[in-house]
Amino acid sequence: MSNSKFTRRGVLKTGAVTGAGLALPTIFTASSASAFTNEPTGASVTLGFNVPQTGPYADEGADELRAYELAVEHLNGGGDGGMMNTFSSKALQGNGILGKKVEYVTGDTQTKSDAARASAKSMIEKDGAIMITGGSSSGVAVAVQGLCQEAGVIFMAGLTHSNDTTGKDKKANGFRHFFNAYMSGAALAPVLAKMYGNDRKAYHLTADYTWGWTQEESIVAATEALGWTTVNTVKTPLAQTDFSAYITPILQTDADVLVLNHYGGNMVNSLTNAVQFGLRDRIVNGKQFEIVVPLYSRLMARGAGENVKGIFGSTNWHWSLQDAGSQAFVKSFGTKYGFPPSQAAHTCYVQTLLYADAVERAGSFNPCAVAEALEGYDFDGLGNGPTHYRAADHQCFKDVLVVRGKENPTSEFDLLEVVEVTPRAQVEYAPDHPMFAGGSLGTCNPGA
Amino acid sequence: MGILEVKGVNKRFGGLQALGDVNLSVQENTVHAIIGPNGAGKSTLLNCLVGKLIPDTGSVMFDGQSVLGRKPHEINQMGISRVFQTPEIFGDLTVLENVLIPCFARRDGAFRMHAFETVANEAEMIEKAMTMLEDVNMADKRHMHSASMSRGDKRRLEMAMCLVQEPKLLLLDEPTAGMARADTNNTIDLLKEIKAKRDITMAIIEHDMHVVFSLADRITVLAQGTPLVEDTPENIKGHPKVREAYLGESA
Amino acid sequence: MDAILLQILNGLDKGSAYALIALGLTLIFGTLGVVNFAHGALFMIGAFCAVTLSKFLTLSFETVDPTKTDFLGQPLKVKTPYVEAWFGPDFGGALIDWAVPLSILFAIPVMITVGFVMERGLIKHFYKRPHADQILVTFGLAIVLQEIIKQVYGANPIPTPAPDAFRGSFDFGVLLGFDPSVIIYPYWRLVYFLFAAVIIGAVFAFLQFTTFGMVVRAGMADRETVGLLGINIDRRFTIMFGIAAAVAGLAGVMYTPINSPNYHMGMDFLVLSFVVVVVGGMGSLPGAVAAGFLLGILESFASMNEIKSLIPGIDQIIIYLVAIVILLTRPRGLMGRKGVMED
Amino acid sequence: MLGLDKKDWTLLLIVAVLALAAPFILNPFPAGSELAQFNAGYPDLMQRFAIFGIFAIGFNILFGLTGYLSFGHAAFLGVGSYSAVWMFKLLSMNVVPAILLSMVVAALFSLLIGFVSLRRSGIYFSILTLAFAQMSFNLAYSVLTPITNGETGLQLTLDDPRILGASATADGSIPVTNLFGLEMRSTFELEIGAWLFQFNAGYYLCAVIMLLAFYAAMRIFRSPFGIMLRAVKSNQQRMTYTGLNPRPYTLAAFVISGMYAGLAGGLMASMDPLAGAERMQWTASGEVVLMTILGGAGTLLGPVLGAGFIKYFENIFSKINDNVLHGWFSFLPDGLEDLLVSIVHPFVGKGWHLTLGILFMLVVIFLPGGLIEGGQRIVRLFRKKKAPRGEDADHHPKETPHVAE
Repeated sequence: MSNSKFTRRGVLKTGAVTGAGLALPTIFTASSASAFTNEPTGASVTLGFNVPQTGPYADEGADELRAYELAVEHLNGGGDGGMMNTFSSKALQGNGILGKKVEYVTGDTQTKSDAARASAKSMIEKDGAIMITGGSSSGVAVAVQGLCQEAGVIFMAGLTHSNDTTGKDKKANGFRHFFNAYMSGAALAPVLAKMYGNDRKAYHLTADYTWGWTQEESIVAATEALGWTTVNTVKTPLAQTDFSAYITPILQTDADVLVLNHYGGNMVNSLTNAVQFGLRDRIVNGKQFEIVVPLYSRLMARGAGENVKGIFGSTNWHWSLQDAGSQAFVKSFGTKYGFPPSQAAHTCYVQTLLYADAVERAGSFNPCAVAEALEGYDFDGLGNGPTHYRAADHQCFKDVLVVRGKENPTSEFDLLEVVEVTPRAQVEYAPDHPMFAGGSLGTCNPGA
Repeated sequence: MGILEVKGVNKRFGGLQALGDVNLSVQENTVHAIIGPNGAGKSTLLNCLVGKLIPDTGSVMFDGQSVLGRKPHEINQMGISRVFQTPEIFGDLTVLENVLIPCFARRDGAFRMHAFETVANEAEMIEKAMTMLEDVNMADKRHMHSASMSRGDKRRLEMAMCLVQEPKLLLLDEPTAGMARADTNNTIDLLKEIKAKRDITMAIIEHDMHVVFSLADRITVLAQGTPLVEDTPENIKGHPKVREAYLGESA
Repeated sequence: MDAILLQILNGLDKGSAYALIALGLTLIFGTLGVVNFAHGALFMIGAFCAVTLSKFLTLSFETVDPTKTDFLGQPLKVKTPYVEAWFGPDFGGALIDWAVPLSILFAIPVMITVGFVMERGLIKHFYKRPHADQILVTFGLAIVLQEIIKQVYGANPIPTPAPDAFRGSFDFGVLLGFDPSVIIYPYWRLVYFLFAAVIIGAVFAFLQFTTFGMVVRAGMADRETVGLLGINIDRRFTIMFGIAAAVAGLAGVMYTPINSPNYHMGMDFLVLSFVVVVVGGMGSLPGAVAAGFLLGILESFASMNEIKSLIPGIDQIIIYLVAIVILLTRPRGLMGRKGVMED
Repeated sequence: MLGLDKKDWTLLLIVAVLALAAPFILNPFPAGSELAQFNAGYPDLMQRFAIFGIFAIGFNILFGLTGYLSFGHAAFLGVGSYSAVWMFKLLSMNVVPAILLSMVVAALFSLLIGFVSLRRSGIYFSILTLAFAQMSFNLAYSVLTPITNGETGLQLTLDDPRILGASATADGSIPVTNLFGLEMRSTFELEIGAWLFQFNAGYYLCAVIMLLAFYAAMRIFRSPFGIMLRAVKSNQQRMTYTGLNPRPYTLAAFVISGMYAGLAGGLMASMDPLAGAERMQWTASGEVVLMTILGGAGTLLGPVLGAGFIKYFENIFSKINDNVLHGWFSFLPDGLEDLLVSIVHPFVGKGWHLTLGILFMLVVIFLPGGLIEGGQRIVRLFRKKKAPRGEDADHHPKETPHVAE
């Protein structure tokens, strides 16, 4: 591999005449001539991939980065083109974006909102990134989204599941392809009712921070609407590693379903502990005790080993989907890296293509033009069936997968099986739904 | 009326009577030695004087005021300075800084936020400290790191730090403990020198008879927590009770 | 009542891990006078000994199964572990199943070696250095160790289950006259507690009843004097470091079935174990063990809904709160000696 | 003049020149060159250098002078940030009241924590401060979410009830932080040939405040108060028997360093109006300890160097990915290129923690006095070369190094 790296600025400045030119005070670093932040003027355009590279989500971040690299390769006409071939829009030519070669810079969010903002800022200020994308938690997504709004660049969220990202913290410059906690609840509840009946008593363990709360709220609302009762909802500290003290009290209740509103390491540990304590062997009220993990991450589920078997949850996407888009993506990702992509990789890849496509359709990198092109956009062929980017809150609406831990996996990647593809109509909600109320998009900010 | 009046002080540690009805009077401008065998209660008595221990009963009056219940730094501010068995100095600081600290302590009291004054501008304090250092022949070592000095120099420095406070009473806690004969003699010379140059009241707690008889004006002999006798060195030397209780047959 | 009983068990279990790590920390601090921020990393390395052994036992060869397909639609390569092929599926399978207990045999020499290398190669040069330097260098070492593990094994947790025989739960309640399945406790957690008790007992017995232990204890009390007696205390201290590393490592090995190990588990435990050591009193072995169990049990109680509803968020802060209260009422922790690490 | 001697003036002047010329100094490589990756002269990182410099200078007043090792100073930075953001939300987007409030709140908070924690010394003190800070972090992350906005961090919204100033600008965005109208994010760009230099208003505010903070620290170091603090570290027993009460001195130092932390927190929020709970975590407290020791505890310049060192690694090394590596080594034959990339790969990008860990160890092992000692050794090496066999400091009795060195 021998590609040299030229930043936008590099191309611009190496050609610049020696001498001093003083620019006007501007917001962030746009040159005086440009209409918006980091307007690409050379032969290339720089995207900023901001993913967790250290900390507990580093593997998920690494998978996101692989997807981004693949997307860049495809955008620049390399590889087999992946989902560009199945994408309903044909604006992308494989010649970069608007004819400019796609370059990228990477940063480490450390899964901390402070560090994530610092690294996003550095990509905008130093490397001239025109768009920031990535992340593996909602706190980071909301923080970086806010930054991009102020800086005047587009933010294409990575993995973020909290209702707030496109709810009370939504921003005009930010877009989310990933599904959210409300959708998880809306998709999961009917399946749960079908499998476990309408007369169930649920006990929630919830990670004690905003994402956990929104998920708990969503699942409680969705299951109660179908006749379930909620016995108790207990918050667990984020730093908790041993959940035994939170699980034993369940034995004293008549709850017959345990809902784990945990993600990542928390989920692995709480699920492992719950199974250890024999919860799944319990019979309560004459019913088999069940455990539910509303948001599944295949990467993390591996850490829980056999304990995931038979456990229901929801996911944004899974590699076993048989539609043409998913197959094309799995094929190019799998061929390049040797294993199937995660849902985080999928959403990041799709977000990159969607951004590039919007730029092509808008004919401009101007964030406001891009935002306009994305708003209300209907597309298909990116793995989730017909999808709609809602203008009112910049949330994608698409089918949601209900999955179950597979009983007889054939390989280390084959952990989940898709039980049901919940149609989009069932997970839609009004933009002013109470769980999403409180914020406003504001207006698009081009920076300059 | 002495400058230090100890009356009826008792101190028990559990079942042990460390001090039993101690009476002591230190007169101004004298050197008063408190001697006694190990375990006689010398250190306990000293600790009661400086505020580290509080007697169970009795009174300790210094310069007309009670020291009981006061913290060590308050007692120092009343005018009692203390020299330790092993020299206690500020090892990380230079010799001059070591002497400046007690100067500031006298001028500014136990605490003052003099964060925006500059040491270099404190001409008066520096002069006072330098005079003191010259007095103990350490002026040329003023910039030395005090931890790296010899033990004799540390002792000298500690004396200087105490003397620069112009204490009304200087307490010396076995200043020659563990020293070789030559060092002991040097210390005696130093103390004599100090005594010759100024009016000073000293109370010395000491084990070594040689030191005591070279310096003291009056001696109190302590045995098993109780004062046996108080007298001049000449009289103490020949006192049969003292010979019996303290000096034993070796004397 | 039954709820409280269960929380006591939870607390003892959590306390076992705290106590084992704190015990090693205190051994190192007490004997060598070194504040070892890399001790959590030793716990983590122990856990990854178990991961390594189970990876080793499941080393596999691939055979193609044409009836199934993999994610790219090609014929599936089925993996069969060598041990199963060599020793037959029964014995081979059992070996794999018992990977975690077997790891103890593997971890002891590994951890002692790691301990020796650490002490001889790095720590011994820091005996005379300030505690701040010791903290910095061992913290740097902890980062390096955990980053190496991360680069080899990735950041995600790796499941290392207990043997099948220990996977169920033990129904205590029936013995005590409760209804069935009200007071149940997982076998492996009971094993962990017993294991911790045995290790703690062994360390104390070793220090109490062997000449070696006596010398070490004397050295903890007064290093210089023991050195003056012509005893080669340095070599004994190296061995103690090895033992402390082994204790931390074994605590890590046995912990793996309770929670899947990941590269940052050492750091997760580090701060808590320091709190435990200090609450116990710097340099006191019984203090470290007592504080470990005490904080474990209090943490479990604080997690109960009844208590959380009284004081919201109490489970988030209980350990620190207890540490503050104990340190303010007992200046040197539960059993600390005067003058240790006070300046 | 201003209470400094000539040597201190020189030092202050050097720091001032370095700080004000940072946009030039930190951008030594032409934009677009392969080495531009190592340029640190962009506003965000320069701000961070200055802000963490302030934080470390303050921490050093406590740790370097009194020897009390606090493991909870990040909590003061955190409350400083929260108070500043609340000020932006409720009062005005001007940074002055925000910074003032953050210092006041941090002072009160540190007074409280310091009063309790300073009842113990040594490691018991360290654990008490750690406990307070971890409690603050855990609560800020969870139950205090109404005040702190938990996981996401406290940020500005379009409907903040700002008393002085509008909730939103005319074009519907959130107003930006400013100093009497000068927007903190406004940047002048200067192109000279292939180089691009950025002069950011926020950075210059940070730099000026850092210089003031540095000057204040210098005054404290040189004051009788500073000597008292060093006396606390050296011998508390002697101090009490010299008539001094160490407790108020240490508490004052604790509160001063807490205010420095609050100032840093307030500045951080002024540059980027978001306050994340992670700022209060023990790792953040540990970071400032590392900065101070790495640079050289007890020295004036050391903590600033240490802060720069760590922030540089965090922000520059973490961004070097394989793509960049291939760019660097692209002049080599493919096989060699791949080999070199695979050798360097573990130490950069996601491996930056590893590099940092190794560097910590190297510095502590070989430079016990921190980076400052490294600098002194180099200077000594040159001096020796210049004056062989000449009068050398080593022949004199050992003198205490001047604290400024």
